[in-house]
Amino acid sequence: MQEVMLEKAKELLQSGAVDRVLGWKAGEFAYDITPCVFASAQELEAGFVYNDFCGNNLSKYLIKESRKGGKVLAFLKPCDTYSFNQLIKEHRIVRENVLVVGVPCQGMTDGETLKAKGVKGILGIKTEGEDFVINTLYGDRTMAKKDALPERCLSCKSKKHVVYDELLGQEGDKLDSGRFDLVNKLEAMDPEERFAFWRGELSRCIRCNACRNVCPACSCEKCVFDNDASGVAQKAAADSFEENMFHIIRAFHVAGRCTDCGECSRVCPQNIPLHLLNRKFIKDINTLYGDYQAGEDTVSRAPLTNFTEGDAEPSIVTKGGKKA
Amino acid sequence: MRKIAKEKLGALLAAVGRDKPLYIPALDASGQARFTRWHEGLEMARALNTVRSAKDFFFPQTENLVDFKVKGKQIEIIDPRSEQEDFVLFGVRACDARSFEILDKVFLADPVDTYYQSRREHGTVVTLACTQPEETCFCSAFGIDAAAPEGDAQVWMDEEYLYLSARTQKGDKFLESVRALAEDGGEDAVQRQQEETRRVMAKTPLAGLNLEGFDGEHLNPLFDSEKWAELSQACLGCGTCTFVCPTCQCYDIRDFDTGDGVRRFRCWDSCMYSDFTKMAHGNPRLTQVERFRQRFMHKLVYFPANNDGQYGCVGCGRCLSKCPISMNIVKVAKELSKEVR
Amino acid sequence: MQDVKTFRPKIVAFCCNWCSYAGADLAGTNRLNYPADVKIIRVPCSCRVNPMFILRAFQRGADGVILCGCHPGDCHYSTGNYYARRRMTLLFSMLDYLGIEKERTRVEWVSAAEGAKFAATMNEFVETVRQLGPNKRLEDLRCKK
Amino acid sequence: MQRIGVFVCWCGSNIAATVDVSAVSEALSHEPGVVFSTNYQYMCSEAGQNLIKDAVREHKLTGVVICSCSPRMHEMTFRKAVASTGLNPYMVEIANIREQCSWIHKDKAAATEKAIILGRAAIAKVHLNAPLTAGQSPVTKRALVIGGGIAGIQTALDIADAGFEVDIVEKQPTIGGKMTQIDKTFPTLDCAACILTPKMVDCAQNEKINIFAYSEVEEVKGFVGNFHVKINKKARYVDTTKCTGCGECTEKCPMKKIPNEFNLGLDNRRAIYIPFAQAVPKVATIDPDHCNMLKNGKCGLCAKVCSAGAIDYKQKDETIEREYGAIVVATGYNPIKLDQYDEFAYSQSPDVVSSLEFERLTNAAGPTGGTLLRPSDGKHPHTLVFVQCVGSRCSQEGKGKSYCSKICCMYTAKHAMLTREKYPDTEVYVFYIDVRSPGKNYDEFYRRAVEDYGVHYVKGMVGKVTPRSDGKLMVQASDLLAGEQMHIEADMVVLAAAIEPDKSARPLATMLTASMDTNDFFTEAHAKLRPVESPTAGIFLSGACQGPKDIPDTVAQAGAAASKVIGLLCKDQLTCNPCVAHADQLMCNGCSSCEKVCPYGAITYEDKEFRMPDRTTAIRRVASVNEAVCQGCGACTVACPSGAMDLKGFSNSQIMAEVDAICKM
Repeated sequence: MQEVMLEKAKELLQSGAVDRVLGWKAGEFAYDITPCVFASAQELEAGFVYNDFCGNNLSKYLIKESRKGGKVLAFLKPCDTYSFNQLIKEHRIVRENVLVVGVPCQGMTDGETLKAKGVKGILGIKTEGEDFVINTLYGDRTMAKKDALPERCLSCKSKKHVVYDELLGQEGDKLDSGRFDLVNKLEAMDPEERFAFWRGELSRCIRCNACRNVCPACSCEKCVFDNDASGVAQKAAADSFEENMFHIIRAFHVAGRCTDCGECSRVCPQNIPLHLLNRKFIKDINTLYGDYQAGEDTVSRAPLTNFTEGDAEPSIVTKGGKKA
Repeated sequence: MRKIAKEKLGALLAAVGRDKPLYIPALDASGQARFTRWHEGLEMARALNTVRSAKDFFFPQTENLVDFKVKGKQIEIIDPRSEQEDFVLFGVRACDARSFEILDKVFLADPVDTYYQSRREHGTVVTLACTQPEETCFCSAFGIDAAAPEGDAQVWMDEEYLYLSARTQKGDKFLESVRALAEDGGEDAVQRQQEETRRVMAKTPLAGLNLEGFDGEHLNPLFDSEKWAELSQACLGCGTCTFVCPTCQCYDIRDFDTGDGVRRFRCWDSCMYSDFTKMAHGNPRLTQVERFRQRFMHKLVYFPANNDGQYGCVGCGRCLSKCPISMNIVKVAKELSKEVR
Repeated sequence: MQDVKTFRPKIVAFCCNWCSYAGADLAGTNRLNYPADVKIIRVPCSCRVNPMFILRAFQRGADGVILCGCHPGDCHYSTGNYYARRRMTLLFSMLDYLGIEKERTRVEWVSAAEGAKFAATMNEFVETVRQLGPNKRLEDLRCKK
Repeated sequence: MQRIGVFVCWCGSNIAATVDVSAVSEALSHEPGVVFSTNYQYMCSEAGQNLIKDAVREHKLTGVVICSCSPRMHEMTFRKAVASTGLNPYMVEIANIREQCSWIHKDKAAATEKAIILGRAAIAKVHLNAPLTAGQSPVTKRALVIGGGIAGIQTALDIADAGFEVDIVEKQPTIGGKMTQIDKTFPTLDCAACILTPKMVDCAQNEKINIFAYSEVEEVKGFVGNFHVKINKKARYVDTTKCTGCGECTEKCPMKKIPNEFNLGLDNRRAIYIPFAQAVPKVATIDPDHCNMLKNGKCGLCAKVCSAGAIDYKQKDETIEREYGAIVVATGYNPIKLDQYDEFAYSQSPDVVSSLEFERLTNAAGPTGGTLLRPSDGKHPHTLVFVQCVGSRCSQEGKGKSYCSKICCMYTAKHAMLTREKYPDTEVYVFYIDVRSPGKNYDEFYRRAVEDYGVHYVKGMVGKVTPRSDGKLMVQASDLLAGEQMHIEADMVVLAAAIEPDKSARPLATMLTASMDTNDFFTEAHAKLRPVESPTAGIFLSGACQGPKDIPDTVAQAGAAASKVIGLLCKDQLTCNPCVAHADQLMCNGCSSCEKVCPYGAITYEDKEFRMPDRTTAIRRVASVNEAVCQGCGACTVACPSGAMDLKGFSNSQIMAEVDAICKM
């Protein structure tokens, strides 16, 4: 696929159809890939890469890239296209300045995920069939690709692109991969257990803002938490309350807008499963207000800017009824 | 040199942790290591390093500086500090141990930061030599020997024994507190382990990282390099690199309205943040390129220029593993070295 | 830990100007008792209440927060309470998901004619929160006396 | 720092009996910013107000907190008092220590403590108050009425009668609407044309009224008092200033087989036509879909016969731009399509007709000249079956309407009665779920149909209508009261089709940013108290576009809408509510969330150039609030994730300051 994409990018650059290419650039190791805007064939030749480690969602970069003038080619994975659409809906990306080329994705892993599986001192990674052969300082190791996937990819909602101008490779399908299983599990706990669980998770937060800054839905010109005039600005979680506050409000602000790309959890240096907060909102919205997938289209009304006269009352929560 | 049988590790920790706070690397719920207050039964993590560095214990992320209590139209000023108690940090790696030297140069230089100073004075750092470095390790680029960590006391561990050696008076006191468990000897085993570690270390991909030319002499060409724009292009402006960094020492002082007064506290700041060093007139570094440049220029140029060539980095590799977009000091150094060689 | 019997919870009640605030006034006019623990904040509409205000109240020491607005369909601004209803439903569900006592938050629709309902709701809510005891799960220790 | 004065009212003993007012004024005097604090028997009395005014002047107060009764009671009083000293009236906050404190608590200590806290909250808020000034916007003294049926006609006449200019936009070639097609009107049975056509003529002759027939609204911009509307006047290919309506052209036109809409396709018209004799304006229109000259350039007969030389094949659509102060929606209704009702054989037999078709079949100006004849063979029908609630009160999704169409019971009674009166030899059956006849003289009317005219009313539904080869319609039905099946050999079946809003209503609502319900009826600002106003300021509702209505209700509502419009147009300036939303454009993302929840369409977006923090300039899409339209609900402030949208007078920081003050004790 990398070769096909590279050819496509060079061809479009050469023909003048696009001025820049948004893609991924190889790093020092096999896995440390950086989003990159390439301006020439030479740059592409030197560093363009597309492999199992291109997890970064590129859509958010298009907020700025699409306003720079000229046309940018953006390679988007299925889940990136949801974010892209959502940003189009919110008038954040100038659509006509972007040429979207959909690229297939079989799930993306990263160095952290491999290390969590006990791999140490990674020197090189090769793909052999459905396996990774990992060369390390301490010998070779083989790992099935599917075992190397992070949770967000194991519970992928769709391998289908919701928007593209051109598509490379086979189009995939929407999936039913049980992405609410972990939410269900948490819901089934006692409130005390849940409290202990989330307190444990959120207490690790170092307020680095990686989750917020990577999030395509968190695209505010200025975040309320950075704005001293907002009265709720906080630079560090100086009290456990602020950990809760930040993550509750962040999840609330992206509720109905979060496409569930899972970037928040990927980038969290403390491995807090932040996407489970967003998924809770998605699940609640689906059960209470009807199935809604943010980013699936560019026109539908988001659940929190919509209502029906017969909506559930907030007491549905207080009365403790498990929602169907 | 003293040695303690490995099965007595629990007893060793208990001997220290019984009467003063002892912090050891332990796995958190997500399976990553962090320095955790020891309690009976807490197991020491075998991970190479903690996610958060050991600097937390001397320079915590948030620290209360002063309280103002408001009663009607009266204001009372309260120093919130209580007596600092002695504590022990056990299992600090060579890189983090070196980071204290760097932090000391900032906080203990005149005017002395008394909050930091008090913690430094009361903290005993017991280091643990590395045996299995990661590909992200590049402490050797800064002259750090992962096999011979600094600190008040040093510990090497193999399958049978822990080997201990004191480097300072605090280290002596630490060894004294575990005297009953220890016996003499172990120099040979330590030496064997060190050789092996150094051998592996030499094979790590970043072992040859060359920082030649990163100094005050080359400040201008480095500062003016056109590479910064490209390097910072994908930077999200988050604070991950700075917050996991053992040497980042910038902080902000903020006021929190408690309802009946104000709590003035400091908290880590990040040069990657858009409001970093924002003053009444505005922000001196308005773009992410400038802020990004600041971080690396500080570590690789300004700091050594002001501190006898000592870099503001210890090569722990945390930012390499944690940066959401995998941009880091190694990539920056490699790219920019072209400007000075 | 405070005794359940002597514990006096702090309750913040956000009331929309057109229905519930008037309902609260009517409760007063009819001299209908409810505990002094309840303090009302007047907002133009239930849709003005930002989830941040609710968290803020807990941070600052509230033990329970209640939002009162016009009955669905009767909003002075025609649709405000419909949005408030969705927002609060989701917020409360999230608080519950985080293990924070769901009984500490409540939404009640109180019309300008329902002084009795206002008083009864407040009595009931104060009692519920009193039984729960002080808010510990969403407090900010810096704001404690 | 504000200089705040605190004024604690005793309200005689209403407050003072339960709240220690001196303790309250004493405690509040120590609050930051408070420079004066006192208590007095009746703050609202003249002496009390003077006390406040004097204190404002003497202590140079910048903020005033009054601890008294509910702000719903005396907020205006105190604001006016303060304003008279030159201080901005919005620098006043009230702590409600009567209705929400002294009157509900018995324990004086607890009530006093609470009063102090409420006072502190008000002080905390006033610290953040800013002077607010109500904006003014001018009013264009002309109204637009969209829809020229009886609703639009009545509204226009009433507005014109008050001396204001009013334009009617009607998409058909003539005004008059549905009422022109109706034969008689219930419950008095006067002829529809007799009461409607004079009003149509009045419209045409009234110099304040301007009729844009055969026209549609294309674009609406602006806001209350200042709407800017584009109207597309479709080409008639006839110069209306020359056409005399003589009808010569319509006689000569060779295209004879075009279904006549006015008679619902029960007969034909020509390609050039005048809908009916009393049409207003009475001018011919060429139907471009059927005119040979327009389609193929061959014919031109009408131009040849027109002695006035009015025919203009080159005529083009024309866009008219006009300014209005108010807009009235009167887009009316249509009967639903009956294609989905195969069980009644509507599409199989021409003798199964809708009620509106039946109106035409009994109308003297209709295709049969008013003689009731079966469409299939032109014979006189003997047995008629009327079926009610066809598509109304229907729970089946996608098929009918969940609501009651309201008018069918009465017109069916009328049809049944008129049939029996004119043709006593007929048998007339009416099948119904319930007969709904509330309204003056309505039930009497229905009972006359049953009792005096011998109409067979059967409670029950018709299950199936089967056309038989001999032309009879076999009606299979159940009589619920008798509990038996019925089989009727009918000659005609008349279906009372549900009514629905005109299809043009939905796009129009979008243009007007007026809200609609799920059935596409326009929603009123308040179901009980503001039934003829849309929530969008300056948009008014007349007739069935708001919900099913009969003629008397429509005319009543039309008049009510007119009176609201007159009330608006009488003003030279509109004073806005100063407590409105405001967007901090530097922080605005332009994401449109706020716009989506605004019930008034007060938020618009513009692309504006900004100097960005990184020294670049960028064109950004940002929200701006039209203060003349915003009503200050605050829905947008919560929809806005960046906090760019805030509400004056109830700002985020003000509300949080109140929260803090209340919680800190």
